[in-house]
Amino acid sequence: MAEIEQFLKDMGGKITNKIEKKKRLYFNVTNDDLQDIADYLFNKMGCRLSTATAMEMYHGLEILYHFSLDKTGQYFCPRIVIKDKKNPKVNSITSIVEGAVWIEREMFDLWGIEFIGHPRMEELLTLHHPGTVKKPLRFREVGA
Amino acid sequence: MKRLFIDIPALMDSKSSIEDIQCEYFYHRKNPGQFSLLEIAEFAIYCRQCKDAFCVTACPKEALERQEDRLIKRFNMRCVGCKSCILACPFGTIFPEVINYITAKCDYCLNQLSENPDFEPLCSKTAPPGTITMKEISAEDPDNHIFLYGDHLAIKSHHWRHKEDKV
Amino acid sequence: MKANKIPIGPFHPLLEEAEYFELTVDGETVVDIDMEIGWMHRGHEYISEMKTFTQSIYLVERICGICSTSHPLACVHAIEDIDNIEIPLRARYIRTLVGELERIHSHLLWIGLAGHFIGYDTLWMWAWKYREPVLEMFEIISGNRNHYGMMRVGGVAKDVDPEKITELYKHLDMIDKKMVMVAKVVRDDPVLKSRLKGVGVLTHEAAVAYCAVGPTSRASGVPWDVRRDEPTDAYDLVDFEVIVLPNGDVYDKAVVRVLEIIESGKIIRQCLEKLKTVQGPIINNVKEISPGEGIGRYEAPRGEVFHYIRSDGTNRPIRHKVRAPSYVNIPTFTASCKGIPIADALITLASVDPCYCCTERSIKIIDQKHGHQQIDLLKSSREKTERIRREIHGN
Amino acid sequence: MGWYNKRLAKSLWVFHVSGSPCNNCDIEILDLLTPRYDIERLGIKLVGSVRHADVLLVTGVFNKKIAPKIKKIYEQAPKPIFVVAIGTCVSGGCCFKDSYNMVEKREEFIPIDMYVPGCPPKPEAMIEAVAKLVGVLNG
Amino acid sequence: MIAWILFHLFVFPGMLFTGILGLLIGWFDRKLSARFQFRKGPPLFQNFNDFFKLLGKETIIVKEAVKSVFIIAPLAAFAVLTLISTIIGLALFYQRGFGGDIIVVMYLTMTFSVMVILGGSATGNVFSSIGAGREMKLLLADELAFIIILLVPIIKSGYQIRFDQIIAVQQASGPFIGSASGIIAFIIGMLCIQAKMTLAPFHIPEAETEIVEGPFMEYSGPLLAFWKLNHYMMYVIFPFLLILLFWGGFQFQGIGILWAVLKYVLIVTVMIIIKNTNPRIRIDTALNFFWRYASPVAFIGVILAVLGV
Ligand code: SF4
Ligand code: SF4
Ligand code: SF4
Ligand code: SF4
Ligand code: SF4
Ligand code: SF4
Ligand code: SF4
Ligand code: SF4
Repeated sequence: MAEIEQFLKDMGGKITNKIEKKKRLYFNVTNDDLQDIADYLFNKMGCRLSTATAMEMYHGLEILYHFSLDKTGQYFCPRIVIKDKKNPKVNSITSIVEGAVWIEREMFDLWGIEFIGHPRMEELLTLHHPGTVKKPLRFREVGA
Repeated sequence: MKRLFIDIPALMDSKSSIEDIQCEYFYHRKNPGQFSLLEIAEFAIYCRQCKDAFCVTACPKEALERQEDRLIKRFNMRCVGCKSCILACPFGTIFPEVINYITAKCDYCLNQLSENPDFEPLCSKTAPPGTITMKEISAEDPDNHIFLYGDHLAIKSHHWRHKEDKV
Repeated sequence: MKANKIPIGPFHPLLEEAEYFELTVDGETVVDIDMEIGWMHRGHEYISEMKTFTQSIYLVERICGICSTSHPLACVHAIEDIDNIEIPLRARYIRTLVGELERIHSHLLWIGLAGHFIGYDTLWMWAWKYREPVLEMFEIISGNRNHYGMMRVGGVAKDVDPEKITELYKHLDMIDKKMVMVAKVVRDDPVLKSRLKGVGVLTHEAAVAYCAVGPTSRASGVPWDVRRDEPTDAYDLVDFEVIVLPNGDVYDKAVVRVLEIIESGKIIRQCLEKLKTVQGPIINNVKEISPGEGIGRYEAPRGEVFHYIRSDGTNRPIRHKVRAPSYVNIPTFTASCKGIPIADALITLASVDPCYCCTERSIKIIDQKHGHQQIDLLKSSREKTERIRREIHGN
Repeated sequence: MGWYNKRLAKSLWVFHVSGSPCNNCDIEILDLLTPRYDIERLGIKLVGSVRHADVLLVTGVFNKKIAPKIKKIYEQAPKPIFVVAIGTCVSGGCCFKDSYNMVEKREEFIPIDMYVPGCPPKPEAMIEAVAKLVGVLNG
Repeated sequence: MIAWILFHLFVFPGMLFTGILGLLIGWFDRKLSARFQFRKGPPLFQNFNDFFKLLGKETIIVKEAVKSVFIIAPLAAFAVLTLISTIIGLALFYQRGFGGDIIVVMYLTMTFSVMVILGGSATGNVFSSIGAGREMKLLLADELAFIIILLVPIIKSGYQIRFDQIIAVQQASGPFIGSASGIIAFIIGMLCIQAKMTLAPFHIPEAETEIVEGPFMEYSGPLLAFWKLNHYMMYVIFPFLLILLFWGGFQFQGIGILWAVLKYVLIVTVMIIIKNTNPRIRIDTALNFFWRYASPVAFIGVILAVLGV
């Protein structure tokens, strides 16, 4: 796969824990490199941001971005690990990908992850919620 | 080597419910990983390894299969939790509460251990003291009824083969 | 002001999902739009993580009644992606068959509603009338009109018998003819054309920036279709064309949809033809899902449905992420609605097919100059059609 | 009230309330109005204002955001009013009952007189429900 | 005497007769409309059931509403319609009238529209207010044309402003509809009626799917029942008025009865057909239509009438 090789050549220094599967590439990046990677994937390679998945793992919160290279059906999935579960903060990629606005707002709503540099960091699903909800919706403290 | 040690008789005797034991992985909280450990223990230690296994024949979904190491294994994508196998087993070795429809797996908290060798898993913290612990066990100790299963699990129980002097 | 509180949003005569749009207008022009969602949030992802994989498939089916086979399909694709599970050939054809039938039913539903929104009720009645045989075909295949429950990890749940196939052919022949008619109406009707052409343009750049999917982006010249780009099921075994149009206006979106209906008809024919000859099992019995992560997607009528599933080796996912197409398509309103007249706002909102009923028909409008007021979007939309109709037909 | 109930039975005006459904029940309700099932034969009419309604057709598992709105809708309806729950969602929560965003007792927000189970119920089932309601009203 | 007046007012041809006939003809309307949409339509006594059911329902008076107006409007409208129907009915069935009754009827119809406007705006609901506003504009639109065409039978009957005289003249020398001016006035009259009854294409104030039944949105129970009844009573009043003014009234001997029924049903059918084959138009189109075209044409009718054609 020429795209993957090219990508690894250009960005190889910034990624760790690479897992390669058929048409899927998962790898870890750091918060500081995230925007570079997103910029490369979105603007240089012409990927589309399918969505981003936040999940709670034993070691903290994880955000997995799914960039789809539609020409070949290849997926690039940069993963960010946030150790600080109490007060998670990540750089926003909305300045690079316009379509990430809702995706990041939803993560804020469900997991309480704050995106630095997001133009409108407020709830998406529970905005103007009439009742009282325990926010963030999905986050459970481990060991509770 | 550090292994997860389960003292099954003590666990069964303790008054607290087995359901109260929690697992480090929150997403499977309602059905923590110990069940999968107990299931392994059942099939590895109590099971008589019948030649023509009743449980395997009874299973309507072909979920039970004998592995190459002769142990029975349950494939949980097939099992529908009907518990026919429990009824079928003439030795009563399969406990109903252990064969779950929705299963969870214990990974012996290897991830956490790799980061912190002194890590104490949540199951060990929430279980009755001494029944589940993460401790150094180097070899099997049949006289004290401690048997190993795989690399990371140690079980304290009465092994039927040991009782009948077959090991 | 009390106007904000009118339950026109969530509860409207012709069945609505609750969704709330807020347009800011300057005179007659829309300058900004804001959307509020969350009335339908049921926590699917969370529930799915407490269910087994097999149960999850039926759960995601109930995300929505209109894409009710796209979500299960994407979900099983994701599970199969973890272990690269092979699917029997016959099952692949059946999956494609059901998926394409759903596309026809969903697009027809949309065409009908779009017609209704611009005051073209004949089109509405027509489209909905021809939707009924499609539902009947579903009933023949799966036994249910709406939630089919056909998908399983590794295959499908029910087979399509030979006698069913003959009956399906009968229905298909009938639909096919009507579809050509509907397509002709949508493409050639002068009123419809001048009503929709140049309205609510979503430029190519905006479609890319907002990561729009499906007909919404294909009408803007973004040539992506999951069916072709990552062929799963039988899509690499059948011939079909991906419809791409350049302009990005509502008219193109409508045309993309009608042409897709005709393509779907072709695919269904090919599948039925193959089902007559291809024999074999319909499900590959899966024992276990190993730990790992998988991504599954499917080109739903509205665009790419995306499912991400992470497994830890048990029989249930530890993370299940769902992204419906409308979720990325709805934010494109910000781009396509700015600067258009109010009369066009409704049809522009409807043009991405935000799940049939997501779009509100009356919307709170904040006029920057004149303060709050309520304007009837459906009405102004219909009036414009009327005006054009008069211009064309001469009074 | 027998005479009055008979009148009521012949003239049920329905209003559709959707509380986080999956749309399918709603589509099937609309199907009732189309030529194929045509429930106007039975005097049933879909009205646009809750003030005119005799029957509220409720669908969906109410999520926490929409439930208060549904309560308000019910309060706005003139009594006597019947509430018919369409779909398994309202009666049992369907597969959503474990969610964190669901209200636990839907009956707290809207008293339900009749349940039509099914996911979604067939239009025929809904017609039967109406017939039952008519039967009850007729004594 | 008093008893007779009461009888006329409340039983025949006033309240009871008009109400019942209206509800029946309302069923006819719904049935025919259903057939247009390939449906079966409601059963015969549907409207009676609807009416009595609504009577037994709770009346909700909205907090924001002006209470007195909210309640009085439908009842006053009902009273107005009863009065109109009595006057028209007396002229039709008993050949009785009084000086200037035609002007009284004209004013009363206007009063009815005013009641709708008042009722709509009293609810304090945005959609109702929009509906009321539209009703007002519609009144502005159709009223002039309506008044002008009323002049035609007056002129043709030798400047009589009494219904009984108008009928008498027509029975003596043939209905006015036979003349050029009469037919023009009749057609414009049909259109005005369509607008006055807010039927398609002029159902702008009640646009059901748009503004949720317009002025009547917040009404419930008995008050709504009266609005519905009012609506159906108009199905009787206006066709009767047209028959009276242009079509020579009713004769009740022999074949005349059949002919009378036929005339009535014909007019109603035409109304329903117009209603079902036309889309809704915009309020300014309606204004435009009535002021630009209908009124001048009606005026030509008047001139023709003066010329005796
Ligand atoms: S060792 Fe860790 S993974 Fe296993 S049961 Fe205990 S807490 Fe859970
Ligand atoms: S419980 Fe599972 S393994 Fe046991 S018999 Fe039933 S399906 Fe088979
Ligand atoms: S519960 Fe499952 S396994 Fe049991 S009978 Fe039903 S479908 Fe079969
Ligand atoms: S559970 Fe009862 S009914 Fe079912 S197979 Fe066993 S004995 Fe028969
Ligand atoms: S029947 Fe019981 S003892 Fe025999 S193999 Fe099965 S579980 Fe073991
Ligand atoms: S995109 Fe719309 S129609 Fe499709 S599943 Fe989602 S909500 Fe339903
Ligand atoms: S079986 Fe069907 S109706 Fe019942 S909970 Fe599951 S999805 Fe809902
Ligand atoms: S009952 Fe089923 S079809 Fe109806 S809304 Fe609920 S999930 Fe959808």
